[in-house]
Amino acid sequence: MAYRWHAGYIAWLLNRITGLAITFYLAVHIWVMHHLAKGKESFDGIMEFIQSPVTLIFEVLLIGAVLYHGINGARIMIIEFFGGSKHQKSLFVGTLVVAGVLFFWTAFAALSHISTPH
Amino acid sequence: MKFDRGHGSGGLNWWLMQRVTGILLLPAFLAHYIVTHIGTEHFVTYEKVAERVATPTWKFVNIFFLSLVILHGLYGVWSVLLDGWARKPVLRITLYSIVVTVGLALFVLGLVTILPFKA
Amino acid sequence: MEHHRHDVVVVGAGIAGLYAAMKAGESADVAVLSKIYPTRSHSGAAQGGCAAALGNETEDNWEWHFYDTVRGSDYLGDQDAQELLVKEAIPVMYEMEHLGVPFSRTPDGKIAQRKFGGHFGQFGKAPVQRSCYAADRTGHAQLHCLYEQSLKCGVRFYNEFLVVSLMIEDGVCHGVIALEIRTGMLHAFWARAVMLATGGYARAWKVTSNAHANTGDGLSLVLGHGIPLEDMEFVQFHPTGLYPIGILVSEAARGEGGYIFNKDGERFMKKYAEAKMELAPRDVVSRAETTEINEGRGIDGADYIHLDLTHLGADKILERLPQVHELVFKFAGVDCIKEPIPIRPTAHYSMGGIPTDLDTRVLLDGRETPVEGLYASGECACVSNHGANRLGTNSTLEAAVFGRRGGMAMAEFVKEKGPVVVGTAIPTQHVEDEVAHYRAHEGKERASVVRGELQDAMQNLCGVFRDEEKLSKLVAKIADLQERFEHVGLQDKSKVFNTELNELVELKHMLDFCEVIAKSALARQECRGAHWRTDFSGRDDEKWHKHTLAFKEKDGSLRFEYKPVVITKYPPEARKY
Amino acid sequence: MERQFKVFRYDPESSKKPYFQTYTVDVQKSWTILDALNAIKWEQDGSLSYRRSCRHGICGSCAMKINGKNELACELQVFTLKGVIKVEPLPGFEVLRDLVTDMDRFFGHIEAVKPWLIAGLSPTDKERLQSPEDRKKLDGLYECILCGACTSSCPSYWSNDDFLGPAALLKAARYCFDTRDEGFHERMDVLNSRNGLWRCHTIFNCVEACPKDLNPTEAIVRLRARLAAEKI
Ligand SMILES: Cc1cc2nc3c(=O)[nH]c(=O)nc-3n(C[C@H](O)[C@H](O)[C@H](O)COP(=O)(O)OP(=O)(O)OC[C@H]3O[C@@H](n4cnc5c(N)ncnc54)[C@H](O)[C@@H]3O)c2cc1C
Ligand code: HEM
Ligand code: SF4
Ligand code: F3S
Ligand code: FES
Repeated sequence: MAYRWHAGYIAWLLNRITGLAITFYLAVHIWVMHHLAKGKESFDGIMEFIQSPVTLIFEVLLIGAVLYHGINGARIMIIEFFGGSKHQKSLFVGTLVVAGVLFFWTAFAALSHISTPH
Repeated sequence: MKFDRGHGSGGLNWWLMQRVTGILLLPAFLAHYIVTHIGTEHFVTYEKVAERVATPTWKFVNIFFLSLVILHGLYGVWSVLLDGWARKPVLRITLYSIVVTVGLALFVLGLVTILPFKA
Repeated sequence: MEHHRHDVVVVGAGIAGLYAAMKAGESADVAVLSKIYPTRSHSGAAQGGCAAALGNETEDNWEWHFYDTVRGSDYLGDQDAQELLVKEAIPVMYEMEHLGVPFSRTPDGKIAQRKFGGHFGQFGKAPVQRSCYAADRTGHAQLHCLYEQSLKCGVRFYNEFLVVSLMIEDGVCHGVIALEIRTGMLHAFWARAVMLATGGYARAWKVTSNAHANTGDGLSLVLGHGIPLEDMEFVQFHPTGLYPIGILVSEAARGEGGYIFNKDGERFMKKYAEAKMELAPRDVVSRAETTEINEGRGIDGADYIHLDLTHLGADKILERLPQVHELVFKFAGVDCIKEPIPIRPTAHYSMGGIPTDLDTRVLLDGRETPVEGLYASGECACVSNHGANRLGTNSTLEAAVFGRRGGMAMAEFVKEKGPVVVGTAIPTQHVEDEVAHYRAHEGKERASVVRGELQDAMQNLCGVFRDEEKLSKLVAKIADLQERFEHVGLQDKSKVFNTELNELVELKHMLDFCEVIAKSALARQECRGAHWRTDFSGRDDEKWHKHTLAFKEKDGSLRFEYKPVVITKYPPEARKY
Repeated sequence: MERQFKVFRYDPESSKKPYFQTYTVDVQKSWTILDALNAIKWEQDGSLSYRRSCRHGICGSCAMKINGKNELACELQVFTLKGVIKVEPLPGFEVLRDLVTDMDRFFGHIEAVKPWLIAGLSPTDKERLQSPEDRKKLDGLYECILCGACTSSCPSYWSNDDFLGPAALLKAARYCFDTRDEGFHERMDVLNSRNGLWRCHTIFNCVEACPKDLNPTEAIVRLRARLAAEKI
């Protein structure tokens, strides 16, 4: 079932998708980090795989997701605690702008490393 | 048709928890990202991580962060389930058990990574 | 047929029905049957307010309110009922506040009150602020509050049940039979006391302020049981119906100071009611407007005139008349802060109805013998509070005051009589047959066409001005339509939510009571209140200071009787505003 | 002018699955969607079922989904829409017939929030006093016509129709924020239940949908804040 697209609805859909995605990532991340306990070889081995350019792009998207989810979380709290419901649309635009700027900044920083030799 | 208030009561505390952990996660994530990726060489290696993780302060911070994110993330998943799927008692209890188990497992996995760690 | 048993069954969930249900529900087991969800009832459309001489804004007392009501009714109201109405108005209004109605407030926190047409202080002198209001959503606020209070009292609601028959035998009412719209099933409701609160019937006109549901079902339901209808010729035309469809622009618009202009920009009310101008009673203003329009002074020569609020200013309009502003904008594209509103008279309110006594008991002979266990209140009843013309804000008041009285009377009656036993003695088969017959209706005629012609005929032949020629034509037309009704076919054969069937049943009711209206109007040879015969000049107290009672005979013909008006204090006088 | 209406049809009594039927109607200038539906019912197809009564946006009968948005059919002017106009029953509610949905659950939820003034009787035999400022707190809350457009548009309600929904919560707010009311604690059990306040995720579909321009979301977040303040 769908309803006409508008700010609040899109904001929520994105929040839910990103929230679930990050949670999934979190599970994977904890499992990955668990290799730290197994020693250097194991960890660097898996890091080798993870930090390939392809997974890096994936990780950048994840940063985007966290940024959106986190900043939208702030938007939700402004609505809930600071009477923001009358301005929810402009708040959503604000969320996109802030998340977008931060995203491009971090994405640029991260991707520029792909070309840097190591 | 009579309103079905649903199983159990409350929701207030969990709802608040979701906001509080959310607020805390915001700077925590920023810090985490800056520490691991910015200002140092971007590429993550064993040495880099190990050296930091071994200090007691970082151990504490990491465990705190770990609890927040598991609480927030898994309660998030549970609230999605509550919205539609976890309505019939049997299904609800099953799903709830799964979410809690996954949460605990992740927490333990995190703990065994962080606690015994020596550089 | 499924059978149910309750102490009290209320038919209709407007202000009248719900007040009764709530009051009776304090001690008895009460069910409310309504063909639409309770909060959809047309009481919710009442905007302007509800009269009570609280004196919160300007000095006031019930005796002035009494005098205004008597005079407004053109001396055809029963003064014992009218006195009760205005006296009980005061405690009832406080009770509604206690129940939670969100009235607007005066600066010192009391219920706010505004002016309304026909309400004056000092026995007819200066306009008085008597109408208690919640912005211009008064009826909405009252209706919802009473619905919610009824829920609180544990009243059982049967929503979307269309009552199709009364179970009356030997002068005793045992309950009602209703069609569950959702399933098409018939249900019998057995009760010690039944109250009819089915509201008004101005849907029979083409231009009307009334909802689609206002088809006067209760009236023709009783007619078939030999119970008469009283004063049916008195139908109020409200002067400010939005052009062209007749949606109501609340009288509050004039109460707050709106002016009416013709095409020459003339505030023409000065010719018709020099002293009271726009605040004269509705019958007077409607006639003035119709005269202006008929004499070619409608705006641009068309059949409407202007209601102007622009001088009130945006603040006052938005605070006191927000709904008027919204409605006019949505339905006529007019911003009443800046432009005048196109209006014309619209069929609005039925003064007549089912004759009852002061405890709302329905009178079998229209005079004093009650039908045991049958009550009526609200717009479908005639106690008679409004006589030949109702004052604005007196009708939600009547619904509240008499609904309440009825509720208490029924509770008392139930206590006396004990619980009802489900009887089988009363045949219900004929109702099943009748509904089956409706369902099987075959024929080339369309109900909508018959209804459309009826509404046109009522509009053109039984409007603000009437005469013998028009009314005789109308009588003939209705007879013709009744005949054609028999050939109306149903396209919808489903049992589930068959609204075509509902409309057919409602059309039958409309044809029944319209016949009564037309013949009552033809018989009354005078001008009184809302009944204006151009072929007779003025009020004729000698011959016509009496109530009409129309009985339906076994052979289907109508018989008229007349009964005297109850005068306790004010003998008829000339009525001038 | 001729316009086409693509109308949702369903009759549980026939073996047919729900389908759309297209009608061509000669509409007049100021017609609303309800006028067009009436024209269809009265002139073309008597078997079309829908609810209506007041025909000026006050009774709440005629809420339905028109071109993808919940609207009051009697308030929406035909000329404001372009192309073929699609008319469907309210989403999220069970369809009984054509454009008619089951509203019993909706009204049951309204009843659940104890929508009546909970207060000791006024000490005087006159009205309780309430300042105009306090009365103003009810503006935006008491005007609801219970049309269901909001609850029907709420994604949280779609996935869980035991959720109280925006209309019931707005109704709760109408009483909880009435300065004459003392019943907040009595309503807390329902508001704070699994299917109460917490199922709202501030999606704002309800605000988008409300034909009376009310803001159920604001009512909900204020109730939550009040609840949090009471409990902590
Ligand atoms: C637009 C408008 C504005 C008004 N403004 C004012 C005002 O400002 N002040 C004022 O005092 N008065 C006003 N009035 C008049 C006043 O609103 C009505 O007279 C009054 O509300 C009637 O109340 P009621 O309870 O008798 O009937 P209604 O509210 O009309 O209720 C009738 C009930 O009967 C039910 N019903 C009918 N037939 C059947 C059946 N066969 N089976 C089952 N149920 C049935 C309906 O479902 C409904 O619930 C206004 C009227 C209109 C039309
Ligand atoms: C960065 C700071 C974060 C903030 C401010 C934040 C804030 C929020 C808030 C307020 C909600 C509730 C939304 C609602 O009830 O509608 C929420 C939901 C959720 N969050 Fe976060 N969050 C953050 C980070 C995270 C992280 C890191 C994860 C993953 C582990 C996560 C996973 C989720 C999930 C799965 C939901 C449920 C989604 C839903 O109900 O639609 N969040 N978040
Ligand atoms: S809040 Fe608006 S949409 Fe919801 S029921 Fe009330 S009037 Fe309808
Ligand atoms: S759409 Fe639903 S989720 Fe909340 S904001 Fe409105 S109730
Ligand atoms: S018919 Fe009453 S709201 Fe549309």
